[in-house]
Amino acid sequence: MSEGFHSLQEFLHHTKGVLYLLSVAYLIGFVFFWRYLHDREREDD
Amino acid sequence: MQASQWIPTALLGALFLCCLSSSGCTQEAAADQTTPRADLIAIGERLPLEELERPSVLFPHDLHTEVMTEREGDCTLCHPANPDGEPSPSFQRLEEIAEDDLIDLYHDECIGCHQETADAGQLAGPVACGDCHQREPLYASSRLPFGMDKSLHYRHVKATEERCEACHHVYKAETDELVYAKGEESSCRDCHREKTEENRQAFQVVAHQACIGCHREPPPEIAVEEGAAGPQFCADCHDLDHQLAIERVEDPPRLDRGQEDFLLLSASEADLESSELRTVPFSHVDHEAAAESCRVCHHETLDRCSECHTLKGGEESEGVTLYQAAHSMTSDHSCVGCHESEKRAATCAGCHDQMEQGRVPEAGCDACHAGPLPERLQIERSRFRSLDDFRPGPAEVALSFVPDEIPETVEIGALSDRYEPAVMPHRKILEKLREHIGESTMASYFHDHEDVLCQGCHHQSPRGEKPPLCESCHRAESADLELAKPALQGAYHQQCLGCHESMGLQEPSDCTGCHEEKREVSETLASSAVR
Amino acid sequence: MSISRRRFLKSMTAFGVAMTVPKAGGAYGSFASHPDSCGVLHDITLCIGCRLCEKACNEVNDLPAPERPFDDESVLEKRRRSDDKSFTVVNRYQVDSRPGSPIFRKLQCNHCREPACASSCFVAAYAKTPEGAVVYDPSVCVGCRYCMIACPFDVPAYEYDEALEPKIMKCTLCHPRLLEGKLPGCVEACPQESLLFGRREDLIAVARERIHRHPDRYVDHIYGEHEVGGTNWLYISGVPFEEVGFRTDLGTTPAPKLTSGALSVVPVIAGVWPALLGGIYLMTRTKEKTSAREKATAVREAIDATQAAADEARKKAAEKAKADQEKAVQAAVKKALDQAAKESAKEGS
Amino acid sequence: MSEPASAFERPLLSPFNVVAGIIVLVGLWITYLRFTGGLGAVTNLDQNNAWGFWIGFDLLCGVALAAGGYTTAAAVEIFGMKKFHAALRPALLTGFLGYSLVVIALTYDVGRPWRLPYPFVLSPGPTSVLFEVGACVLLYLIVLFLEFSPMALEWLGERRLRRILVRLTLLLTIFGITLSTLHQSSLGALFLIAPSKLHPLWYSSYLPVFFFVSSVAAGLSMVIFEGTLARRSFSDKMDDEHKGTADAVVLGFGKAAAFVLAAYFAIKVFGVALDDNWGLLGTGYGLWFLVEMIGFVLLPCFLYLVGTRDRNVKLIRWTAFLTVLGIVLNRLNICLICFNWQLPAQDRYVPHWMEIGLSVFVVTLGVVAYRFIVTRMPVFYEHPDFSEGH
Repeated sequence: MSEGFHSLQEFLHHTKGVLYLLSVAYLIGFVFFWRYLHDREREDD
Repeated sequence: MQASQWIPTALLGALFLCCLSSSGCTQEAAADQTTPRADLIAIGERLPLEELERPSVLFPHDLHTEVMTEREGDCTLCHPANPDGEPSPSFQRLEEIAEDDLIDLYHDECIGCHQETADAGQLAGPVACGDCHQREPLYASSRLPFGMDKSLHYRHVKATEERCEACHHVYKAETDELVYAKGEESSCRDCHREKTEENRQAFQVVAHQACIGCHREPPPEIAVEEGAAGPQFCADCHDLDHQLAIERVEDPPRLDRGQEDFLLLSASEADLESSELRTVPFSHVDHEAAAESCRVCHHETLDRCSECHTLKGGEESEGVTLYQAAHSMTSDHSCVGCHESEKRAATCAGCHDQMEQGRVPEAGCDACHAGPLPERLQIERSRFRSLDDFRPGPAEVALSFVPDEIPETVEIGALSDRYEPAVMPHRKILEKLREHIGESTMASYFHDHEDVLCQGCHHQSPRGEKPPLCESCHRAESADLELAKPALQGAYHQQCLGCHESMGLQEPSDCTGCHEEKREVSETLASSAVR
Repeated sequence: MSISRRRFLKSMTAFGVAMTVPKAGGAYGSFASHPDSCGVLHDITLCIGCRLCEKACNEVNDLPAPERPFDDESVLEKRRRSDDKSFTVVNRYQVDSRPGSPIFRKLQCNHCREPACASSCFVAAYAKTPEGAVVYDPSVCVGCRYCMIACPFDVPAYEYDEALEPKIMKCTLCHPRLLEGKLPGCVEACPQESLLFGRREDLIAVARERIHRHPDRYVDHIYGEHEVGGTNWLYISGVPFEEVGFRTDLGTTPAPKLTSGALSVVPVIAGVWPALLGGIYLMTRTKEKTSAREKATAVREAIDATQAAADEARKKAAEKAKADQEKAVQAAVKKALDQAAKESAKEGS
Repeated sequence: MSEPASAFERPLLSPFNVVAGIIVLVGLWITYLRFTGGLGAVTNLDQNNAWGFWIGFDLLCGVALAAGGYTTAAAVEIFGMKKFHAALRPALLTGFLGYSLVVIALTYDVGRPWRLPYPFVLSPGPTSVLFEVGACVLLYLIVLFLEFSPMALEWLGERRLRRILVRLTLLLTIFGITLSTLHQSSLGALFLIAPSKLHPLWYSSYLPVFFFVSSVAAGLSMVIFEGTLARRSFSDKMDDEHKGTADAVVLGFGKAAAFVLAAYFAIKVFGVALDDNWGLLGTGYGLWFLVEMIGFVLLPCFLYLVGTRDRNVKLIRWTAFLTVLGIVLNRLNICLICFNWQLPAQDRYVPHWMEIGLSVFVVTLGVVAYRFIVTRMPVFYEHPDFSEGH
């Protein structure tokens, strides 16, 4: 692991993978965020 | 399936065709069909016009000269005579005139004459703008530069019965006249440069005036038959085929201008004190024999190199130092540059192509700088009577073997698996090399030691020693990248085939040209190969 | 670029996600490749077109026998490319500058330092090994053939005749043989040593040396040193490369860089779009709600106003009615009284 | 529940059924050949031309033309244009069917279709644009399925599940638009890796943007186009709301499409300027580029404008068809016609008839499924039991 990357391709393989995971995590988080917001909105109604 | 698949794909096919055909059209249009001519003069090209409305005119000069001759006219129809009665080098004018007037002059005179000719019912040149100013010209220039080589010079010497003054002259300022000075003959370009300077006209102008003028009307003292003087048409000198057809005199007598036969090349007198390197014994006479003209080495003047090329360069040599003038790899005038290109001849290339280009020879600087040290120059100069007086390089190394031991043939079979061993005619190769060297004074001078010859193939092996086997350096298994050393098989093939190709030999045309195929060739090359 | 990346990596470390940090100084796109990465130098001036490399390749890779034998020179009449049955081919070129002397050139996978096939593969079937080979793993390949689209050298070939288990076929630089310490098959077979195997850096040095020693023999360019980010197969030639079938318009941009920019927008869109769309939705809804409320108020006010007007009118009408009534009553009373008075007067008379 | 009855009343041997039946039979035969003889048996693909009609038309055009789902959903759910509400369900249905067909076509094109989940479960290759496309198409297909489900559930009378899904509508719409933005643009980005193969007039670093913007135009035009077709065949299925707002939908979407096409034309011109490709416009391919740009972008843009100004519904409907053709042309140009343009003519790709045959088969499957659904489920009308929805 500590060897580092030997090519741009390896570097991108790593970072893009992490980014996809973060994106999916964010989208799932967004659902809860939205529901949280929406519930309060509903109480307003 | 083959036929039916076209029907449903008609739509896409049509789209493709649309693309391809339209892109194809543009390519076809690019192909040009022009006739090469050596006599084309681009009228308007040299005009300093800001915006040329139309392309310059490619004027076929010989065509017009022919027509003039047919009509029994002479040059003055186009080139008016000056007060001396000589035709002007310019078209229809004696002096340079303003740009706008020049344009009018050309248009009036050209179109006027073409029109007149046409009115007289004869075949005439064009009068419409685009027919002269062609966007896609009918002709392409194949003009080659032309100069006088020693063969042609000798023919002129002979024809004029050694009347050098017929062509050569110097300018005498006191009396403002051109006089002939014996022993001071130089190249025309010495005074007549590329462009007209002060009272000296450009080389191009005087060369045509003097040459053609003399060819047309040789002076009475020169006895030439009518029309037997030199050519007058452009193509006669500037077309490749005509140039090749010019009669040549092999080994003409030397041009005598009082030059020395053998020289010790050194820095100029002024630089001599700061020069420490040995002088270069130089056979001027042998170089004269090898060179086509003086200008192969000399530029315009016929001075010594060190006159202009000082150790530090200097203004007159445009900063080119004496060292560069002698050693430049890219110049045709320099010693090394010329010798390098000589090595590319098929007879030399077999060995020399394998060697690094422009490498410092094994003998080092001494290979050429074999003369006395500068301080002894004055004393030794008179001693130099033949090339043998100063030999290049280190002394000959005694052979550690009897020359008779040099094998007649060598069998190369260290790697033989698929093929029988190759039998190399070793002595025949050596004899051939020796023969080639003997044919050339230069090669003989630089290869005067027997031991040098072997090194053409047995590179890196010590001189004089019986060479070691190839496989003692070239390993069979793999190449040595660090020393840029091929493996054994590669070394053999690169050396043998490389030399054969460089020397332009057609054989061998395939593998069996060198080694017979083995009877029971193993089926798998891979399994039987190295490792 | 490099600053943003450093900052980005820093933030990644803060998240505890990044476990590998590239060596310092590695600017975006210039990573130090494996120190012992190997390759092959193809000296085109030495190739004699014997096709022994093709034969050796065919044998070591167990490829099907060719239609015409390897010593059949008529094969060279056609311009060929590598395909699913041959990993390498030698082509013959007639060059204008050297009439009569054909030039031969071997084609195979160039083993890019930044392989386009690897960058384009969505199952990461391709890998650049430390030895320098670009290898392909058929066990994950889906068969989408995007690698064939991506490869600038048209190397990957597909088994179009395989119904259910088609693979990509391409030169492996004999990676299995390299691991055994053997040379690639073609290199081993080359009698001219036109193919030279070694560490890529050494090969570049050798190529430079050859060009330097023989400036007249070689074009001053090592093809593959920088093309598409550098390849592990390198070429030196005596004639301009485009005359012997090389693409010289490929540039030096490594393939992964061509798409990394567009791909880096993906997380941004995934991050911003939901928030943006959600925001727009909320704004539209607020607007709707407000307008609905305003509408309701207006309606109520209108109703109120109408009500008020109606009440007023009713009131007035009522008052009027009342007045009228009173008047009528009075009139009736009066009338009644008058009548009563009349009648009483009549009765009284 | 009285409407579906009419479907059953139709005769089995109607012209539509006969033609569809033949196509399906041919399609099944090609399927058999493909999965027994490999791609080589049914396509003209070769080592130089790895992608053919199935990618160029089925995938690229299929995805672009199924963009109606997310554009309409964005208009109705996000931008609150309730007057287009009646167009939403048909658009979502065609979107869902479109993406399903894309996936079906892909199973023919890729070598080992059962491995299609590999990128997401076994061996992800996140540096690939195709990974991004695959992930988004997969997720979007799920989203579309969920968005479509209420129609099926209303038909089946499943109240509880429908209620949950309807409550998710907004979230699904947001995800749908996000995913569509991503993969519509990424389909263009697929070609970024091949600058040496795609003609410079079509290759641009703007490719992802071109694909996204043109997909919006495609989506809007497809809604109009499909609406036109549906009105002919299924007007008996349409309720008053649908019929009443049909012209408003055409006019509104036509206006939007005019805007989008104008923007698309502008950025395409910017793209030419970006790479200084003006000189190439004079070549054969340049002429072809101009045909695409003027005939299929600028002309429809202008016609949409005229149609909207004059409230000429018929003109807009025709223009929608022209725009759809233009998008198809653009996708085929990029994937097939102007790809590998430097190859000599004899090495260029021309599709095999079976490739086109299979595409026709796949489209036919879509049409049959569409008929099946709209004749049974509440697509063009509000289900009487669930009308409180909005």
